[in-house]
Amino acid sequence: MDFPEFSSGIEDKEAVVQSLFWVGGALCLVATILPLVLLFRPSRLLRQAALWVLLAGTGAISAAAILVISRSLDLHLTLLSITPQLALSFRLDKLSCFFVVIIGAVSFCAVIYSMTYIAHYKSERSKQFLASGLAFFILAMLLVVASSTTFGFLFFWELMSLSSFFLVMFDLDKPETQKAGIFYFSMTQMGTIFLLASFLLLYRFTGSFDISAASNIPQWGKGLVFVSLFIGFGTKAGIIPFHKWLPYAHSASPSNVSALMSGVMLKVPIYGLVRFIIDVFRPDLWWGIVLLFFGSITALLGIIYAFKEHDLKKMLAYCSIENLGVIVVGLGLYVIFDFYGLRVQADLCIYGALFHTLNHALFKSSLFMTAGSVVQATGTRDIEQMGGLIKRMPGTGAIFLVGACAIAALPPLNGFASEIMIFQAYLTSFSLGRPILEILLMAGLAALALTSTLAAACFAKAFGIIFLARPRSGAASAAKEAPFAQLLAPGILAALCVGFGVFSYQLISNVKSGMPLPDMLPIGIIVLVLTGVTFLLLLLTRSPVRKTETWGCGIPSQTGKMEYSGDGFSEPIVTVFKPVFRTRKLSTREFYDKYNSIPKSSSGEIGTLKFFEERLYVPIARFFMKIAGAVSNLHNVDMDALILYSFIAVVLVILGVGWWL
Amino acid sequence: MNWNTAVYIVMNPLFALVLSPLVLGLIKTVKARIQGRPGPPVLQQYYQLRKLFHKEIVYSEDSSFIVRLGPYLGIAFMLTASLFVPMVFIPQTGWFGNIILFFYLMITAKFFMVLGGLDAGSTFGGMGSSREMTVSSIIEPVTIMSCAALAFVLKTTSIPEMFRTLLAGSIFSYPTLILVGISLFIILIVESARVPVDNPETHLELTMIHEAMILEQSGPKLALVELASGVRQTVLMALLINVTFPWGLAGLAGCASLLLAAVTMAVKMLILAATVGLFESLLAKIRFFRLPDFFMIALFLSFITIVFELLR
Amino acid sequence: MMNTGITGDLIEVLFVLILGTAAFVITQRALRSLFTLYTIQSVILAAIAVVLFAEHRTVSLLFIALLTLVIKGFVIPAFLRRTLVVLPSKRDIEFSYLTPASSILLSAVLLFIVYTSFSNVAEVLFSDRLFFLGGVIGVSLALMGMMVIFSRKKVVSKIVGYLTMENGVLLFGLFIAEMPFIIEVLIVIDLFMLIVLSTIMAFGIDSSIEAFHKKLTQLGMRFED
Amino acid sequence: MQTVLPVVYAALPLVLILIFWALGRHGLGQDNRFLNLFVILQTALFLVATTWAFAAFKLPLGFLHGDYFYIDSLSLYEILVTSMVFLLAAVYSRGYVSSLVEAGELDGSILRLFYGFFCLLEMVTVLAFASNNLALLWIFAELSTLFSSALIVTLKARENIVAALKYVFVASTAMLFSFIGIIILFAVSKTAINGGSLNWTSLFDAAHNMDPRLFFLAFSFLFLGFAAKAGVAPFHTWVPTAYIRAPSAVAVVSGTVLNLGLYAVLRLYAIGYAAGAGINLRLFLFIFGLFGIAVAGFSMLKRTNTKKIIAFSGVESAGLLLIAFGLASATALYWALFYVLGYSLVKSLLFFSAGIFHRQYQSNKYFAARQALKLQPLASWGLILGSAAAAGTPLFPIFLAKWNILAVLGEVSAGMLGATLFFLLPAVIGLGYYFIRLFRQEPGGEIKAFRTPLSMKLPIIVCLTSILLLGLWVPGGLDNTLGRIVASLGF
Repeated sequence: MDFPEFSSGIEDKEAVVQSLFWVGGALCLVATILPLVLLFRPSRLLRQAALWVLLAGTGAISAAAILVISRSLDLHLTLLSITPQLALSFRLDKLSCFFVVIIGAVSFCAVIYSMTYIAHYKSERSKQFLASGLAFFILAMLLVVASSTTFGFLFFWELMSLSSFFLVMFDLDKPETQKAGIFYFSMTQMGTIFLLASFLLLYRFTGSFDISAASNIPQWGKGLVFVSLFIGFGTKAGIIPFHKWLPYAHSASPSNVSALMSGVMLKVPIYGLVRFIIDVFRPDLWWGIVLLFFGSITALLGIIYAFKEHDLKKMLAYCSIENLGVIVVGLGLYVIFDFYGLRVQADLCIYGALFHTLNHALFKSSLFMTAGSVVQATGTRDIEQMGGLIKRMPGTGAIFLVGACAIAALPPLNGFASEIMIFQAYLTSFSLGRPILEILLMAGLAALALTSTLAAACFAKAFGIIFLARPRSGAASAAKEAPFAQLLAPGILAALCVGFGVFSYQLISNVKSGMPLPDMLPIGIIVLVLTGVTFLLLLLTRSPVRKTETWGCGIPSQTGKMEYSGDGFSEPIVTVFKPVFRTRKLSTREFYDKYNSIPKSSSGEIGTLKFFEERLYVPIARFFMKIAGAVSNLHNVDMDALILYSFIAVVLVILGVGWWL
Repeated sequence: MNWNTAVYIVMNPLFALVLSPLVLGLIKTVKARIQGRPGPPVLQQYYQLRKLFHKEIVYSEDSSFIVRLGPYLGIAFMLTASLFVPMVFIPQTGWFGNIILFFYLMITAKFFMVLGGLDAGSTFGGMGSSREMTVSSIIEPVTIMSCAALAFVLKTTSIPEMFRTLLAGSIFSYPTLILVGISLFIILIVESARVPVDNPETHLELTMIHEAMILEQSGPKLALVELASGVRQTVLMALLINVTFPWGLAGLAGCASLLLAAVTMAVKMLILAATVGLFESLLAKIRFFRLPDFFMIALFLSFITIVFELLR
Repeated sequence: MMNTGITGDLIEVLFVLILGTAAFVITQRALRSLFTLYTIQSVILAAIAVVLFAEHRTVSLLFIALLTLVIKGFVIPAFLRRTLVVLPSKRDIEFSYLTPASSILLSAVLLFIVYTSFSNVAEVLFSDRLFFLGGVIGVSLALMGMMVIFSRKKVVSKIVGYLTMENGVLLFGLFIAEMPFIIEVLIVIDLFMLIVLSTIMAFGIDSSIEAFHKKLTQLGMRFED
Repeated sequence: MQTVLPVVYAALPLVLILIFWALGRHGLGQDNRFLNLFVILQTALFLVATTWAFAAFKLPLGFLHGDYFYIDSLSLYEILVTSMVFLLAAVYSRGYVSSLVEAGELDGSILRLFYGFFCLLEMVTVLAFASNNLALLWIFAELSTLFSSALIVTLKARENIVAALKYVFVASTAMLFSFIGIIILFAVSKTAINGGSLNWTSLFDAAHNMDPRLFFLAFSFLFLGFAAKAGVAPFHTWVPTAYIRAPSAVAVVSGTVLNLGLYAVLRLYAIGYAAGAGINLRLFLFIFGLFGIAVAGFSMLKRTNTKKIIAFSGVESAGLLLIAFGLASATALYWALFYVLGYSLVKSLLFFSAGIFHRQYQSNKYFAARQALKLQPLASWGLILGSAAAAGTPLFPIFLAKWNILAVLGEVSAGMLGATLFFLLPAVIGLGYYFIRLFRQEPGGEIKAFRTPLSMKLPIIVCLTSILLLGLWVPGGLDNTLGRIVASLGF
């Protein structure tokens, strides 16, 4: 492929973008098929080749998207027209390309990571499937955000869901996979049904499957479509109360997949929300309030749950829920401010939300990758079994630390750079002039503030318990550093985290100038200089250094068991948030006699009440299963009953028809 | 960057750095006097630091680079944060001063302290870190709410801008600031680990938060940590002072006015330090899990401020 | 036109008789009498066709009467009786869902339901009141046959229920429109095959597979040939 | 040239029956591979003749003056689907029936009977589609009940007899009401056509002269019977029992019988629409369609038997198709017909795979299927992809059809759309729930793998390939045909 000079006309650039896009897509497809070619004689060579092809593919598509963004292009492409109305068409504009870049870049790193990560699976055939599934999943995600029709959107959306479902189910041997699979499948399908409903409603009102065609819709229809879209996208994005699948699915799947799911797949519904709610429609005020409300709840509860979790990957998953909540808060605020014409604040929010989307993709996938390496090295996901890993896996530890700082919204990293935009918008909302709404906003602000420091606490705990102090188990003390590719991939992402943080002001100004944001670059420089200066000054004191055992109140040799545990660390906050972590006590006693005086046996159980699971999901599922049981029982009968059903139906039809006539 | 800014960048942190041991010393003296003891000399903290800088550094065998790096980062972030609160004069350029960034820089410093506490594997460190993080988490909504209250009252999110606005008006034009002031005072108490939230004097297991966390630090590293806490306290005090009583702050940098402003600030600071000492002596330590109730007062006041401001 | 005159009265009498046989089919427990009742019902049906022929002079009616008489009056009952030889029990005493008395009551209700349902279109669809009555009784008879199917336990009695339904359909056909004769023939052939098959299968239910095959041999019916 | 069709469709099976009869009980008469060859020959000839008819003849074709047999695009399309499925099932039987005989589940002496009924079933189904006369269609539909229940009884188990009896009784009692409907329709046609007629062509031409109210009455009776054939709830009750008892090859071909019922409903609906009874009929179909989807969906949540869940999925699609017919829109009908093709392939795929599972584990229960992915990878992926396709996942044809049908439904009534989607959800989740449990069984000990013969794999591969193709590409010929059918039905 020859690259024409970029200085030439816009058509040439479009041609370049187009060919890059197609080539990238084709490469991804090739990477899907390649590992499966010799399924019955799995070959490592083919698999590696497929991963390299995939790397090239994601690279090409990302390049195309970057070109679109930098040159402000707006392309319409069509892949395939199944029928004239049902076309798989794509639109590459700035918004979709922004998400394409996120997906492409993170996938790029995830593929690098997979090069060595996949190798640790035992079965050759499953390795091939993993490589192939990964490629397909990435391709599907890329095409969802590029789609320009609701048909194409749902088409690839479903493919994305399905391929990720297979990837979640990948470790079939593990018992928890079943639960994860069932949760994931059911919730995803529910989400899809809602999306389908909203797309078809849109079609009803506009007569077109084009995404951008939804202009003149009656008010009630608009509201209905919004609610439906919100539930559909919210389910995929893990908005509480539709979030329960997320921790299960993320922890059950292979780590390269969870990095992609958490880092990237969760961004696809965000794209949907932004595209439909903000680009396509003119939103109403209450949309913003709904988004704000659910976003705040999601952010807060997400991080509170994350804090208690000691399954590493589940913790990261809950943390994703939190971050998605923050993004949704940004979108909600945008809607509110936009409604009242506060341009600056609205821009802050929308760009903040989008920037946070990017940032979360970067640090969360980096974290998941390093977590994957840790899990691979220690063979457990329980952080209480870890500890002291930073001395055994220094690279992984350092990268995790950067990711942790970023996700904890510490300046000058990127997590803070985007969260401050939302804070800034909150704080400057004084010109809104709607007291009641303003009070609502302040409640949201308090929740957001709490969320962001809890995130810091959460990751202080995570990093501290996983990497610091002594190993708490034999597996942890035997851990080995991950291979180079597994450091390179998260390393790139971590570097981007730092870069996007420090240069955030410059970056944002490039997109939209005049944002009231602090410049992080001098802060970074000053911190660096001050650290250096202090370091040098301290060198001057030339203090002698001695190494000795940790002081343990006189206990001579401490072991890993005596250390502060993860649960210990989180105990105070858990106590503070007692209402959230309600305990459930079950006790049953049996007696020999009817007066309940001679005990026979008793059992008791104390556990945390999984509120949403036990009070929302299980009752609903049980209700449906009850109906299903009743309906099924109607079928488990002898022939007489079957004829009776027919008889009743016939009589009813005769009655009904007679009445109708 | 003009000379005005350059002077500011050098002077403001330095001012905080130099003044903070004095403030700490004064609080101790006040408390001692109220308890009927003569107490240490007011300058004791300076001696303490000098002593620490000459001692050896002891590391745990289990610790990693975190505990070594933490104090540097802590002091660096703290000093950077101190740039955000003009203590002597208000500089002209505005790339620093964002109130949210200010508080987050302080959290960053704390974050590395907390990691340092966990690094050695000591139970004390873990406990201290855990509690520190808990307290700082639940105070954060209060802090941000106070920021919002300030922003709502003064219509800006930049701290120097706020001060400038305040200097132009009088306290009577912003009566609600008194409420914010109380909030900020509570935040100050919390952030500088004072009674009733924490007890800086003891290393008792039941009360300790901050002191337990830095138990494994020693020698010059401990000095850095102490300095960082001192700076944190000073900066927060400066914020409180300038929000409620900004007069004396120099608008422009001139040698004479600078000197005057510095002295004024120091005096105000010492008065506040005495108040803090008094306050500490009057209250008993609150049970750890009662702390949220205490913070609620601050949150409520900030909230009331905002509501007032909205209805005005 | 038929309301006056002897044919009209005759047909009304036959209607009553048909309903009577249906009621007995619902309640009768002895299988042999059940078959006899069916035979009587079929003969009455043939008689109705003949009476109608007397009035209309349509030759196909006569053929229908003949066909009904031969197939339903002789061949099928004979076949059924032959199967009775190998059945262990000659009575069907169990009822499910409905007791005989409530079945009769329900039949009355059904008659009413069908009557009201069809009354809206009666003028258009039926040439006069008597024909309308015939149609209604036909549909009701079909429904009553269905009641027999679901309320009787033995497959053999279910088959009689099915046959009753079929009679109802035929009755309905007689009174609403003259069908092409060939179709009637096809239907009867189909009916016959269906009955044979389900009777064969009916034996399987009450016995083991080996006994089933043995019984089939007794009956002179083997799958193989 | 046209006479080749009746020769193939009617004469060929009869000749085969004679051959089978002549072979006798011994030797070749008990040789599955030998007998199977004839059946494959017949089914292949059916398919060739049908395809050829599509390519070479100008439709519609009339036989015996067009009064009794008449083939237009719709009939030929349905015949094509039918003969395709039969060919696949015939090939599949080659290995499958051998395995049944080896296992002793099927008596060698019954083989001739089995294949004889197989050929006859194809004959009557195809002839039913080719009938121009409603009464004739009715007869053939009855005969198809007869032959397919006979096929079910060939397996040596008492439950099979019970299942077959359920089938016969539920279907034929309902069909008797259909006959009442035929009689009423004949009476109604007399008002529009001199002397009355039951021919599709005449009825369709004279539809606008009929009284819509009376037609509605006739339709509602006619519907009862054909609904039973199509597996529409509450007359679907025979479907699950019959399907789990039937050998997989038989279950596959029974699927065409469901198409037969839907075909009749569609024809009648088209006439009713032309007669102006559209609104009433629509309500009628919507009620039954929605009820069917609901019943099937909820039933699918609680299944433990692979074949049963496939059967209920068939009931669900029958419900959806009724709704699609009721929409009376060209788009919906186009995609409904496309759905029929796609779903026939999907269901065949599922049954073929389930059949292999049954041979492997001697059970259709999900908890029996241990180490499925390792032992039977092709059948496992057949089930996985087949169930994904049945659930309406993209890349497979049902997604396209569902999307379009529901889009039209949304235009007609948002409430109806919501209700349909609500009831579709348990069906999809039921499928997922079932197969997740099936494939996540504890591995257990060593299990001896069933060596799947090529003849059982081939149909699966063909089905998979064709549904993947149809999911992305509507071939020009198919598009043309569907368009023509829709136009010919007057929508």
